[in-house]
Amino acid sequence: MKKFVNNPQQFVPEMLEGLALANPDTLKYVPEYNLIMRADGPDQNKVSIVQGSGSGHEPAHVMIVGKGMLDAACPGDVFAAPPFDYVHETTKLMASPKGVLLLVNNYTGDKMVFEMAQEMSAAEGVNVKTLFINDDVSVEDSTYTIGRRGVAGNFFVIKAVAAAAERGADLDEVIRVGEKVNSVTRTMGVALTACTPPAKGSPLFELGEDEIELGVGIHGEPGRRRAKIMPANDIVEELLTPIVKDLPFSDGDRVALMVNGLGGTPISELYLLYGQAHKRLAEQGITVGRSYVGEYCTSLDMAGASITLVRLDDEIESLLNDPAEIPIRVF
Amino acid sequence: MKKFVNNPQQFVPEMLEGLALANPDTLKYVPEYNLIMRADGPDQNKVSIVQGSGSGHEPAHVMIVGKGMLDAACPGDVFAAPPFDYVHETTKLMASPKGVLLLVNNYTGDKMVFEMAQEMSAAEGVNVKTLFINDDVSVEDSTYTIGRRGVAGNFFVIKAVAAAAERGADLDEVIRVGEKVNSVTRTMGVALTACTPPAKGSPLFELGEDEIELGVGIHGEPGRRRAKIMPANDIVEELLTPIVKDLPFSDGDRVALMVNGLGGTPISELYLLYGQAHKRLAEQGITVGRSYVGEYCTSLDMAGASITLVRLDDEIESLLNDPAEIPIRVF
Amino acid sequence: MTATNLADIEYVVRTIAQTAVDKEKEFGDFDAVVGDGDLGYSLARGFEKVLADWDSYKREDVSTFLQQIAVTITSRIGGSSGPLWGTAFLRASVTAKQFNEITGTAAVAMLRAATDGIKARGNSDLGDKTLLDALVPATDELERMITSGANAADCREAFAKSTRERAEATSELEAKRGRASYSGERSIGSPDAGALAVAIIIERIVAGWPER
Amino acid sequence: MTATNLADIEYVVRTIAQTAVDKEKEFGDFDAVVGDGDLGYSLARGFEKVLADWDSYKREDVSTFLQQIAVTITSRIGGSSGPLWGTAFLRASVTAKQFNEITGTAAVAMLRAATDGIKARGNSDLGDKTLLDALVPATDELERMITSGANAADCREAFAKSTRERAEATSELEAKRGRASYSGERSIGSPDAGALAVAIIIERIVAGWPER
Ligand SMILES: Nc1ncnc2c1ncn2[C@@H]1O[C@H](COP(=O)(O)OP(=O)(O)O)[C@@H](O)[C@H]1O
Ligand SMILES: Nc1ncnc2c1ncn2[C@@H]1O[C@H](COP(=O)(O)OP(=O)(O)O)[C@@H](O)[C@H]1O
Ligand SMILES: [Mg+2]
Ligand SMILES: [Mg+2]
Ligand SMILES: [Mg+2]
Ligand SMILES: [Mg+2]
Repeated sequence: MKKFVNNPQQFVPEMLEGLALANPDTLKYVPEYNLIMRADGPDQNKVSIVQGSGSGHEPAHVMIVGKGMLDAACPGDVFAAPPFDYVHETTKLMASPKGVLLLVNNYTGDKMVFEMAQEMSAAEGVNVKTLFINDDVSVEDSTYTIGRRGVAGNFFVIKAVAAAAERGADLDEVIRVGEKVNSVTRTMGVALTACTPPAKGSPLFELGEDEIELGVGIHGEPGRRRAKIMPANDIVEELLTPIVKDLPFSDGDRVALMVNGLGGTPISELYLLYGQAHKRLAEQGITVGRSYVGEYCTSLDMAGASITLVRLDDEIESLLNDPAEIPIRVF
Repeated sequence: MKKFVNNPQQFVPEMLEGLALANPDTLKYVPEYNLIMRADGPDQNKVSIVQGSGSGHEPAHVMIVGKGMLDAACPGDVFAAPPFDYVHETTKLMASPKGVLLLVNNYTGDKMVFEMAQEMSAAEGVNVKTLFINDDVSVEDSTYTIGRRGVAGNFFVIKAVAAAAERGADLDEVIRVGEKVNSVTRTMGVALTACTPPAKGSPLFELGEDEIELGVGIHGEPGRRRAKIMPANDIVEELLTPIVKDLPFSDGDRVALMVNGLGGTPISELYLLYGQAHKRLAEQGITVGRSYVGEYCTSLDMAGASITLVRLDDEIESLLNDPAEIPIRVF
Repeated sequence: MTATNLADIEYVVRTIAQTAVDKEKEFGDFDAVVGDGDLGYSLARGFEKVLADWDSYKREDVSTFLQQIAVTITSRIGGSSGPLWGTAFLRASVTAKQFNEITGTAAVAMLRAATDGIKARGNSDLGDKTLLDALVPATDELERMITSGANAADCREAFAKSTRERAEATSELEAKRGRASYSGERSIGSPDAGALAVAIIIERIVAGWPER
Repeated sequence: MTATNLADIEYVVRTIAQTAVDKEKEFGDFDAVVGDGDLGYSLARGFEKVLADWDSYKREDVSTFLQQIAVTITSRIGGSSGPLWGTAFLRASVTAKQFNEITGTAAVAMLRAATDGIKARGNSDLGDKTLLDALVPATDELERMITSGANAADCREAFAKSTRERAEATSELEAKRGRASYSGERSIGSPDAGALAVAIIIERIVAGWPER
């Protein structure tokens, strides 16, 4: 394994320490609970928005804490839901009179731990609710499974609920907004290579020299099927078709289109994918109203990408358009 | 090779088309010359700032065109300086009464072509000058070579001259600012893996399973020396020491610190490097006034990073602090 | 309840913890086959803490002891394993209260409480390709042996053997819970990581029992 | 100046162009050893355009013909090769004006003009490990052969052989120009990509000469 890492067990804490050092005015790092929170938080006049998840998806979610986005992020170790204590303490710390919303991607471990923390904190008098995000169309939703995963589409839910909270909405209204955005958001991803968790030191799965994994998850979980490498335009088709069919998106829809890099793919390739997706949607009468190209929710160093569509209406578009200040500074 | 690519010869044009489709209100793409320019440009009331270079360094430079940054970017194919025509036509198109500044990283090919285009356009009556950027400390500057390379530190020169131009400075003043920033900017990089140009289809050089390349260039050129993979903190030391010695930076200096990803390294690792660099500088009495962590100037899909230091003074800091609007939208 | 009982429980917990720490890499590799590879890391970090805090745990009785272990596990283990293993230890602790002595029958009751807790917490059941598919039938086997009057050593051996067999047999199942579940049909053909981990732990407990 | 002269020049240019297109991958690989791997791509894209525009070039005389090639090359080839090769063709074109017929002596003069142009444009000289280190001594050799009265075929063979030898011999040099120069001492041991490319092109020209 060749990575910038000292002791793999200190990988997440050292990253978080760097993040806090780079953003001394805006972020606070609480090492005991891996917690990254706004330096001026919690704001007593708004609902606190907290996202929990495993690490390894950066910039999600520790790097999108800031005014107009998350009030705190509560990460576990790489690909592992945070332990109960971390979530519980974070929830109590972020408690504001208007309440706390815990945003969680829909995975077994995360679901259990956040539900436990929510119950426990609520019993202790905190006004706290959880919202599960499940935008991944590559997983068949069925009563036999825990259901769809939350992947890169969670950014849209975060942005919208954060904007609503910033505008002063109460907890129930914030949840209504979040559920609404989640219900019109669909994502599918593809891996060109496997990722290597620092503590494991070797790739999480094997992909042949000419193989790709369609429908891959953001933890290196296998996807729908393996395929041979194909031209970029065909890959766009493989991702876009199930997404469009699923909601379904249709002629006349106005959408946000995100092409998200999984960590090892350069942004040049992401824009190439974006161009084709944009044109294919236009051919189906679907207009891109807002575009997002870059890394939002990654899977360590995995080469690959995901495409997300969100069906816009005036309310959602206006919320997405609100200002936000986060550490991913460009200039 | 597993990449998101259709025809490798169309890689750059397809990326640029995607970029323009994603930013219809702000960017214009002129396919004949690979040109990306501000949709509302050229602004007749300011010096036009144009950066040329090979492609493969995205977001540099096509994705940093926008108000407060570049007026246009003039990219060649992957790792190749743009042909003369592209630069010549771009220069003419960007001509404003206040003049055009061509920013160029100091490489043989780029230097020749931009000097030719500058001469030719000047002969045709355009008020145009060139400024060469050479921040890479890993190359020994000597009369026997073309001298140091321009690498990720060019972002600081771009930002400063763009801010000066936006404030109304004339061409000579803009150049004074650019030369000043270039003179206090130092960078050094390290590669963990080689990059794969789409048209080549295989890695540009071979690095063993446990080898890294210290002082690597942004075109996969070899660096100062090969070394065995080492802990992240030791790598920071290998990069920081020659940088600090070179200017030199010293006790009491206030600096901008950039940790730039080379394309294949996740931002989590960049923040880990940042934390260590920040602390090591603090130990030497060097204060980080501004921090930059992410991808600024990449080398396709190369895993690796570079560290840049800029010695700040009030003028530079104020210019770096000016607003800028570029396509790298986060939210 | 006797001090000897507590010593046995301490031996069991200590062996679980030590195995989780020793086998971090192996458990992680099991989980990487169709899951996300963090099982070894998560268990090791939690049980490392159990070992570090070992001397500070109160030892009034088996229940109190186990309850503190449950707290450490729940608060320190990430991923699915934290809530699942934490709940298992908590339920075992509660059940231990009903017994003056930790007999074979008590052990069976505690194991049942633990697996019922995992089912409740994980919204899961037999056939979902989890550690339940090893631990539940192995507990049945242990109970059968005890009821049949077999000697303690034979009961333990049978328990370990059954856990191992049932863990291996999860190969045939399709994962319905945890990160492995996204592999769908492709999870068939390799055993569940959690089940294998439990089998290895129980084998160690049984193997070391005579010299505990 | 005779039409036959132009036909010969057309043959030479066409062979250069075709070789650059055919050998794209090989030239790129040469450049990847210590450079940045774009040489093949750059030359192929430019000379592809030369072939595409082939019929549209004016053919008044050798100089006019070469001048148009120079324009295509300069405007279409990226990297260092565009300015260098464009300048070379331009200088050869200007020199061609001095001759009524493209004799061996004229060819030598044009080659000298081309390499002088490259030196001026590239701020480079012999010993910098560039195509100059193959082309300049090979031109000297060609001139020597012509002066010594050797027949045309022998002159050509000697020219090709010398280019190849000198190209290979650049292995011993340390690169001082182009992207390869950043490799410093490590560029020693492998030949210069541009020099090798020139050798291969000239070998092709010479080999095909009898059937041109
Ligand atoms: N809902 C569940 N119920 C019971 N056991 C489960 C459940 N989910 C996962 N497991 C067990 O946990 C193991 C994985 O644990 P771990 O790697 O910590 O969780 P995650 O799947 O969240 O990465 C699986 O191999 C399985 O035995
Ligand atoms: N300054 C120069 N003078 C003469 N020849 C040069 C010079 N720089 C590069 N070359 C030649 O060009 C070749 C590389 O061309 P190319 O790959 O297009 O340029 P770059 O080095 O900019 O990538 C080298 O192998 C060398 O023969
Ligand atoms: Mg996990
Ligand atoms: Mg080049
Ligand atoms: Mg797991
Ligand atoms: Mg080159």
